[in-house]
Amino acid sequence: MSEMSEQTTETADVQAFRSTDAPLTQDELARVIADDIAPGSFVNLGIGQPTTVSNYLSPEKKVTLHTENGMLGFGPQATGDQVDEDLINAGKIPVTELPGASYFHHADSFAMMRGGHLDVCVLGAYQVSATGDLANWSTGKPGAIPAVGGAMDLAIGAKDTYVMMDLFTKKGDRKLMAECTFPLTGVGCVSRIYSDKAVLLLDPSGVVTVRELHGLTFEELQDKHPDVRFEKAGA
Amino acid sequence: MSEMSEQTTETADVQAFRSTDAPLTQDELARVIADDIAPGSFVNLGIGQPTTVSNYLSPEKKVTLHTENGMLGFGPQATGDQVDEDLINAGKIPVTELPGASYFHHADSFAMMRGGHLDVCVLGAYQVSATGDLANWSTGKPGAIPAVGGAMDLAIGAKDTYVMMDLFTKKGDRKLMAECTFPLTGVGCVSRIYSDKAVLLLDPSGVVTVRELHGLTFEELQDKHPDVRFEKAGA
Amino acid sequence: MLEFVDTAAEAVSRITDGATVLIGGFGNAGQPMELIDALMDSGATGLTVVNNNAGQADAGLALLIKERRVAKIICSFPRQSDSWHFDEAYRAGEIELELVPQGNLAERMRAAGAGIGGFFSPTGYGTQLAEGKEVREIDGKHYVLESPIRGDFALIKAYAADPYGNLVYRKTARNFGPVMATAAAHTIVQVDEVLDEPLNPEHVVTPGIYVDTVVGIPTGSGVKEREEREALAAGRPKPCMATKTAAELAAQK
Amino acid sequence: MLEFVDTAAEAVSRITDGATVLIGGFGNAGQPMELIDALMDSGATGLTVVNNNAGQADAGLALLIKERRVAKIICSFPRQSDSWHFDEAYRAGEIELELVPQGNLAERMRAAGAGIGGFFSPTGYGTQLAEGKEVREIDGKHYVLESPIRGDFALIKAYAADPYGNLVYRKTARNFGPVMATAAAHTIVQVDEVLDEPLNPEHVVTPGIYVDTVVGIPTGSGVKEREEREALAAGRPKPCMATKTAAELAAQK
Repeated sequence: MSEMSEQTTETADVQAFRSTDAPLTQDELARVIADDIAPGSFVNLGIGQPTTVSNYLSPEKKVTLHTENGMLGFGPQATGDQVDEDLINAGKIPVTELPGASYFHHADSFAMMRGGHLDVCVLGAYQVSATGDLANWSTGKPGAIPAVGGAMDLAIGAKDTYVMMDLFTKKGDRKLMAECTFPLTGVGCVSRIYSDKAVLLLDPSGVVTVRELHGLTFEELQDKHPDVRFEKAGA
Repeated sequence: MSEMSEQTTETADVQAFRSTDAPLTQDELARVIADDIAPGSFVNLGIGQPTTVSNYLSPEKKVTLHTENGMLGFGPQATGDQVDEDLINAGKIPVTELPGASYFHHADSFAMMRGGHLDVCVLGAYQVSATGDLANWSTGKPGAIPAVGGAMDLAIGAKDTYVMMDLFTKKGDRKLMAECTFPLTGVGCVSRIYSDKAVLLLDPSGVVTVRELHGLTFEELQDKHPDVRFEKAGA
Repeated sequence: MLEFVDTAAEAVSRITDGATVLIGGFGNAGQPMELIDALMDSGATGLTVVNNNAGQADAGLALLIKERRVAKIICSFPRQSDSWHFDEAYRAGEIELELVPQGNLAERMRAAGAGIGGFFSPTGYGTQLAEGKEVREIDGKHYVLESPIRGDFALIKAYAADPYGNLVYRKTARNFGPVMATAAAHTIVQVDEVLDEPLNPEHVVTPGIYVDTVVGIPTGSGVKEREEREALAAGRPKPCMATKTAAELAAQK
Repeated sequence: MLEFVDTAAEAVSRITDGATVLIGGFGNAGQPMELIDALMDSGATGLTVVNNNAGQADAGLALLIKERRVAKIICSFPRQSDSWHFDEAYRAGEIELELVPQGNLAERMRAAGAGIGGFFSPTGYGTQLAEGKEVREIDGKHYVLESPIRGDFALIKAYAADPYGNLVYRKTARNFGPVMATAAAHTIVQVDEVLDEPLNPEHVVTPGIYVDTVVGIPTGSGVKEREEREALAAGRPKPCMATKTAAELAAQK
């Protein structure tokens, strides 16, 4: 398997700024993330939209998927006869087992996460700050029943935590913040935002590197986020 | 296996004081300890003299032996064809595997100890204090190379830590102290001393309950340990 | 002391009012549903329950909560689309909630089982869930001090137990079981299979030292594998690779 | 990134001067002797080594110490009847020793692998080995704060690796291997068998995520089991119970 290292794709960090006229569809966005995941990586995909990234991870890439409930190497959703109530993912969806899989208990599974052994974790978000703070577990509404699950563990566990989200809410509110107003999930943990309108590289300095813009100009991005400093990648 | 609870022998704590004229032999002492171990117990026997206790644990008693290097349920020393270099005990002696055995890694093995899951641990000692402090890893000689192994973990891990030793050194020095002069292995961890001349129950109060005396009178015991307060069991 | 009992009712009979009970399972996988039902029937109340969730629909843990038998729940994800009994009890102020990130929940029980007095976890640092807790910077990273969670009892589901109480689990139904077994003073296990022979010592996941009460309750877990094994024993198709041991794989080379 | 290499020399070739190397084994069981020999041949020096012992007789780790290639050793039991090379280096002040109780040694590496910043251990409280360390009373019991031990590399021995880097061990040769694999930035494993097929996912002890470099070096471990398997495959006597899986035991009922 040593030849794998030669297959490593160009990493996103060295890509120069590029832009297109239309926002990415959810499928296009999933493909962009999948393309950025290096062959042989161990990856955790959050519940919901991040799960769709798996559709674009080709078998040749040998990416191994982790699920917090104690498994490495699960495959596509189970159907028909394949359904086994003892074999589910973090979203409690029946899945399948791929060759090379392994099972372990919950403490071992979260040790694997917390210990930084996963290469990439892709999560959804309510808000992300320019320095990488993540808010994705609570909108802080009074009276709401709080529930966190594995979100806080996932946020700080992987070598790289990517957020997959729309850049703005349906109401048009921004989700990239100078500082999150929703309760935090983790501090300084997000390294990249993959959104319909922009691919952004975050840094503890708070300077946001803009790698891609889709249906949005650099000036429009800056106008919408006056309290965030942006720089074009490769500039 | 629920019938086992009926087989539980009378515990030592309720035994009244008794004495004999001659010190116990090492084999007799091993038998006394074995008799005090309840059926179904999980037990760790330290290297050296404590190992001999296993000679008196009958199979019907269903005592399971733990070894720190990652195994429950080992059997007698391996001989001839049985020898397997991958199957050794803490003393690095080849042993055998009994039905019901299990293997686990070092962190799990010491978690089992430290978490208080072993019923009894039997250790040797240089000195024991009246309040149960144990000194068995170093004589504190200047220039000696220190080595501790699993001694400190074992000392504090089991529900009950028993010490098996001679009551006096070959030179006649006492080993039961008001306070240990040798470097400590653990604080307040020993609950009983099984020795050739006395079986003693220790307590954080420092009052030592004398359950058995062999070849030593109560007055002689007190004379040799003027700074320790003794009481006869059941008195 | 290990015991094998015949009914779930007998298995949970020692659980008294006010006990802290660790309950395994993630979703339905590994959830000891029959033991929970028996706990419901037992009448024990004022319980503190530790589980990943707070009950779903009208079954198991949700019913215990509906009947106000749970005074406090320690969990990571109480809010689900069908957690209406918890929701109601919580809004009425009739159940105490300690919300714990899932990994801290598992690690805090692991700490209890391993005799660790507390540990510094990076999870939750800087969030509401760390408020009031000791924090510390170690080698440039921030951590929160977390304490052990011990149970008086654990109720878990495994796939099979051997006569020595050694357990194996099936697939992702393993989840919290092995950790909870170490963290409780008395561990009660329901298994699909009570075996007559010892498990392979290399394959044991939970050694019998952590197991106190076993009850065999066939629930259908592993039926497919069992059919495959029976077919094999009857001389039909060769076993799938996944059931071979390392020694068998090595021998066929 | 997982790689399979052909020689022990290749396996250890990344280890540079000054590296911290975790070395598995307890006694001879699980000791990666061929990897240690290769490390000796590689010339790497100024090493920090973590091992339960400090080398025995005139082989492996003892030779590394004899040649003064080990600047510091972290271990629980350096003094043995045949640890003369360590004894000499230590008395000459030419090797630094950090003596750690065996369970703390294992748990400190476990903490490193699990992302724990520190933990309160009861082991060693009130002894010389806790001097200078933070102590704390928690629920009436005394604990010592212990820190993680990380390795740049781990050298371990397992019984078999599958094509995905998943590992199984043999009997008490498991010892420190699984913990060290989690605690090192790069884990190098020597195995007796490199398998062509995946291991049973239920039996994997070290998942491939923790494994970076694998080299197959038959050392004779497990020969007996292999012979038994081959006899079985040839239609000879029935397998001993210990090699059956839970599913097989269930199926024969």
